[in-house]
Amino acid sequence: MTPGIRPGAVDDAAGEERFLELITSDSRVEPTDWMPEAYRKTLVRQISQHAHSEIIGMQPEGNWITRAPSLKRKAILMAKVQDEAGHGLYLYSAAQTLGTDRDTMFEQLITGAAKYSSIFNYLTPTWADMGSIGWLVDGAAICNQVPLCRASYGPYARAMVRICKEESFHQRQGFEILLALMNGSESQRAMAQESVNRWYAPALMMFGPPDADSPNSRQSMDWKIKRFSNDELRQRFVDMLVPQAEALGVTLPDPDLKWNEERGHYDFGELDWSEFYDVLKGNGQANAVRLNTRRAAHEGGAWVREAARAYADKQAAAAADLELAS
Amino acid sequence: MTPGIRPGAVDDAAGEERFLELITSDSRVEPTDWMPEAYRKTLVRQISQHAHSEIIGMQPEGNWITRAPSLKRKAILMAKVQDEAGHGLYLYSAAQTLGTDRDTMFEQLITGAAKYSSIFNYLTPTWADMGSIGWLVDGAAICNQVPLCRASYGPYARAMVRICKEESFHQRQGFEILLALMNGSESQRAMAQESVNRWYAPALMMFGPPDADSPNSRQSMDWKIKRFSNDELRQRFVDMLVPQAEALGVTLPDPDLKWNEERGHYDFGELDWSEFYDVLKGNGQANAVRLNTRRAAHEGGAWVREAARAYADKQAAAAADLELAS
Amino acid sequence: SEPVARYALGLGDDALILAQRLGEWIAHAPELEEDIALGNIGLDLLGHARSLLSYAGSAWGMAEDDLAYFRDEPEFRCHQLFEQPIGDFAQTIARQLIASAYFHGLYRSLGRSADPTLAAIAAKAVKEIDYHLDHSSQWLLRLGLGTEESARRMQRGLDAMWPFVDELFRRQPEIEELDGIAVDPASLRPAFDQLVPRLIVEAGLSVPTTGSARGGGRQGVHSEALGPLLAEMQVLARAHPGEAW
Amino acid sequence: SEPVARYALGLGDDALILAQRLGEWIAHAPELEEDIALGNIGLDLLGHARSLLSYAGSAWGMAEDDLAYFRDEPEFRCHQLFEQPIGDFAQTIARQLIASAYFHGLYRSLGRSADPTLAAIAAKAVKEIDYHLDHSSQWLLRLGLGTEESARRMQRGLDAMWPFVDELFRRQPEIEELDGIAVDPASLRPAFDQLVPRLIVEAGLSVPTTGSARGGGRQGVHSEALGPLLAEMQVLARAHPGEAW
Repeated sequence: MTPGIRPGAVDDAAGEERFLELITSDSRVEPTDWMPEAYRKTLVRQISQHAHSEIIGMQPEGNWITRAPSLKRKAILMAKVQDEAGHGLYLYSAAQTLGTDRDTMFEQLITGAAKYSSIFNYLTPTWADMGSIGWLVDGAAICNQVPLCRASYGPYARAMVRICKEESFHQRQGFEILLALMNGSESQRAMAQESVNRWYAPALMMFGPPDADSPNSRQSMDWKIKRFSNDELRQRFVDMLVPQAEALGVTLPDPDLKWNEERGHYDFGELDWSEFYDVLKGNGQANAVRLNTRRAAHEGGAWVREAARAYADKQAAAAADLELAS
Repeated sequence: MTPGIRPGAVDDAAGEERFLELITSDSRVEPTDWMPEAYRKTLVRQISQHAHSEIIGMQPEGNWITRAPSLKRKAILMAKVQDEAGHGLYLYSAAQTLGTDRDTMFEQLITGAAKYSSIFNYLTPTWADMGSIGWLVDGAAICNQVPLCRASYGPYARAMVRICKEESFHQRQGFEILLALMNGSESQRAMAQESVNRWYAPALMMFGPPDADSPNSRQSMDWKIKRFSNDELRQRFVDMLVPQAEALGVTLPDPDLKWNEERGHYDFGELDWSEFYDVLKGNGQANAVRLNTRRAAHEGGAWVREAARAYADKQAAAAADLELAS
Repeated sequence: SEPVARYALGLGDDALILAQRLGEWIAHAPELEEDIALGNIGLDLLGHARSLLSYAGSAWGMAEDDLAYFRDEPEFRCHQLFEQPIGDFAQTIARQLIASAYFHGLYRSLGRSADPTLAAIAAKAVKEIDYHLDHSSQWLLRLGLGTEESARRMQRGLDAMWPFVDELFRRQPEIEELDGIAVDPASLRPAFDQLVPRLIVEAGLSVPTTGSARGGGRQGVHSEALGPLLAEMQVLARAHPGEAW
Repeated sequence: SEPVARYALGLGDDALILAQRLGEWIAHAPELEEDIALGNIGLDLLGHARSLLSYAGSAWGMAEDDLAYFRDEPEFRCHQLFEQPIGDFAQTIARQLIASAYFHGLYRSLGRSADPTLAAIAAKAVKEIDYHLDHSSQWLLRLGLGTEESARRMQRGLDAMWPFVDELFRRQPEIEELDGIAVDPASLRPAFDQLVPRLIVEAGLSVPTTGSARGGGRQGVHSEALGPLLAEMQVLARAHPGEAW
């Protein structure tokens, strides 16, 4: 192999032409295809942020595993948090196909160099939050992610197919938690409503700032990584939520929320974006705790990973000796 | 100073004579006095075992600090457990005057080479156990320890004076815990009685095996370390308990317990010494947990102690430099 | 029948309390793969617990949650091994090794129980337990033969858990009337003794020689670790007695 | 009066929850001297908590234990700093440093309160807090200047606790009517900023530059650490409501 030339690499001009053709024809770009560096970087950033979000997202729900109020709910919650770890792993694998290894990405997470979804910097003080996270947070995630199943980068799109299937299961479980509470005692109903009040606006902000303030989105849409604008997705989410909230019997905390016959959509009130940016800057309820928790787990487990590596090395050396001897 | 001769050391014959004179005249042996090696060893063993017992004894009570049912009881319990740590330190100091340093003794504790009182291998499943430990365990300890305030070795006797004062305070607190329970609801009374049932016999065994099976006691009595035999102390303890149990309204779990007019003492039933020896051998409820807990605290805190040492060394070096420069 | 229900309750409590402990690891494991693996094992055990507690409760008109959330400490019947704190990863692996080897023998025997419900629960559990045993055996080797520190910790973990082995295999008078239905714990000891010490030695470690904790879990005598565990596990359910979730 | 009671409740909860956390160290400290020292500090704080909660309760006909054991999480008014887990010894020292410097200013000012009860409680607390501050400052130096590992851990501890500093000093609208009685938290910040960063730098460490947690403890918004703490703290009292101990 000629040094410096990766297998499958082609010269830039031909590569770019083929890349554009793949994008235009709604085909999939695969790891061995030529791609612009900016496309690669955008994808690595987006996929690893998504992976980090899954990993950090284990904590607000993990918080209730030991206290889940029924064994059935405990089992569902454990399985869900575990699924999130699994999603983190798929996504890391997808990002690795772009040439950034998992340890590097994880390091960026725990040093705070890489971002994760701000939503996980909110707290889960009540059991109802397990419902709200499923219904609202996973609900918003699905609206975001379903179009990603058609993202132009193949490994990412395929990971999203699997993840979306599980997320929609999670959303239904969240809905069921809230439904059980709304069918319960007065204090259970109050718990559910109070939780929805806290999570509604942050969930709407998960789609990112209004289109006017989101200049990078355009490029992602041209590359067919993103298929809909932030505001389009947010509208779709609100339209989906309203009938579900009615079914639950919870009130969505927005006095301006109402059906607009003309638009064929629900109108909704302004969101407080200053809060969003403040949380993003590190001043949310749990930014430090989330990172410290994962970092402590990682550092506290360093000796375990070292042992596993040392053992694997010894095994490999022994196997090589055996081969040599035979 | 002539090498090999400790300051204050005298030749063995003169030393022994003076030692015997001190013992006979009920005077105090002090650290600089000559003493037989066996006396020194007996004392180090006894004092360090007592220190270890205080230290390990922090755990069964420490178990309830976070769950104490009133703030007043929480404060009393914290203070008590803390006193025990303090007793451990006094006793280590007393033992150190005999030439064995604290780190050595502590090492013997956490490696399991040295013993501590078997009573602390019992569990404290209920809050009432905080009462029983105070009333019965500290009560037995006091019966054992009051005579030790007149032990022939000065530093030990003086440490015991201070400890006995605090122990009798602890015993009263334990009595009060049980009294509050016995004045409480039916379930509180049941909790108290159940706990007394569990602790009564083990507390009686704290005085050690019957005199007939305790051959070492004789030598300790001759040396005026011990002043009364195991059985004498046990009898004294039972005589003290019975009226207190009546005041509390608890039943002592011994059908054979009754006043013997002739002896002027209470008769009481046989104890199950096989259990005692089994716990001593390491098969109690908590032997492993107690040692592991203290060892984990010690090992987990190694970096703290190293830091303190390193800092002290640096400070000393800096002070020396300053002196040199001046 | 009452004795069968009591037997199922003990087994169910073992699985429940160990599952609760494993749940503490999730989001705190040394690597994501172990968040998943320990979570999986915990989920399997929780599944066993739910089957066993539901079956036990059916004799008393109680649901699994009545048993899990509304019994007090002395009414729990788990062995003390399962109550112990998770400790570090090595201690968790030590407990999983012991527990999995115990369950391995237990559920294999119980699969032949004359009680069809117990037999069915056990038969389903057996396959899962095979994976649990494999997981802990692999980690035993990695930690025992990995680095000096991991070997030291693994030995400490084994030493800390070993005193609770004996209780698992003690003859239980209360199940003597359940001949052909329950498994005599003592009958499981030889297989355990053949397997676990060999694995420990293969991992370059020593079979602990510690004493045996007195135990008594099946009679409601619990170690000091259970109280705080139950306080946390039951707090929400007890704040809303009688409610559905 | 009601506003004074609410003010005392917040201060009492701060002291109570921190005392509860320090209680977790006893029998688990790196050396016996620290079992004693952390226990002493915890006892002092528990004393402050009892005085403050008794005083608060007197306005509502409630005893200290009614407040400590029978309020639910959203009714607690402690700042989030005090709820955080103990972590390792360095994290505990980091919290103690921040807490002691905060209490130091607070109780000095409160000693001049027009409310004689608050003034008396504060005056008594001041001397104890001096010792607490000395204890944590000394350890900050030892750990910061001790070994490489201790410096790393001490910095981590400071970084972990720093996001909770800001909340301590935020203006509280609900105490504005208590002019001359309550202490304006914002007025305490300059002294804190003059003292603590200097100590940190003297210990060879960096003043953290982390963001600030949103907080809200005084409004009943708590971090995730408080729930399990309360579950354990309240479990026994709640199992026997209305009983005396």
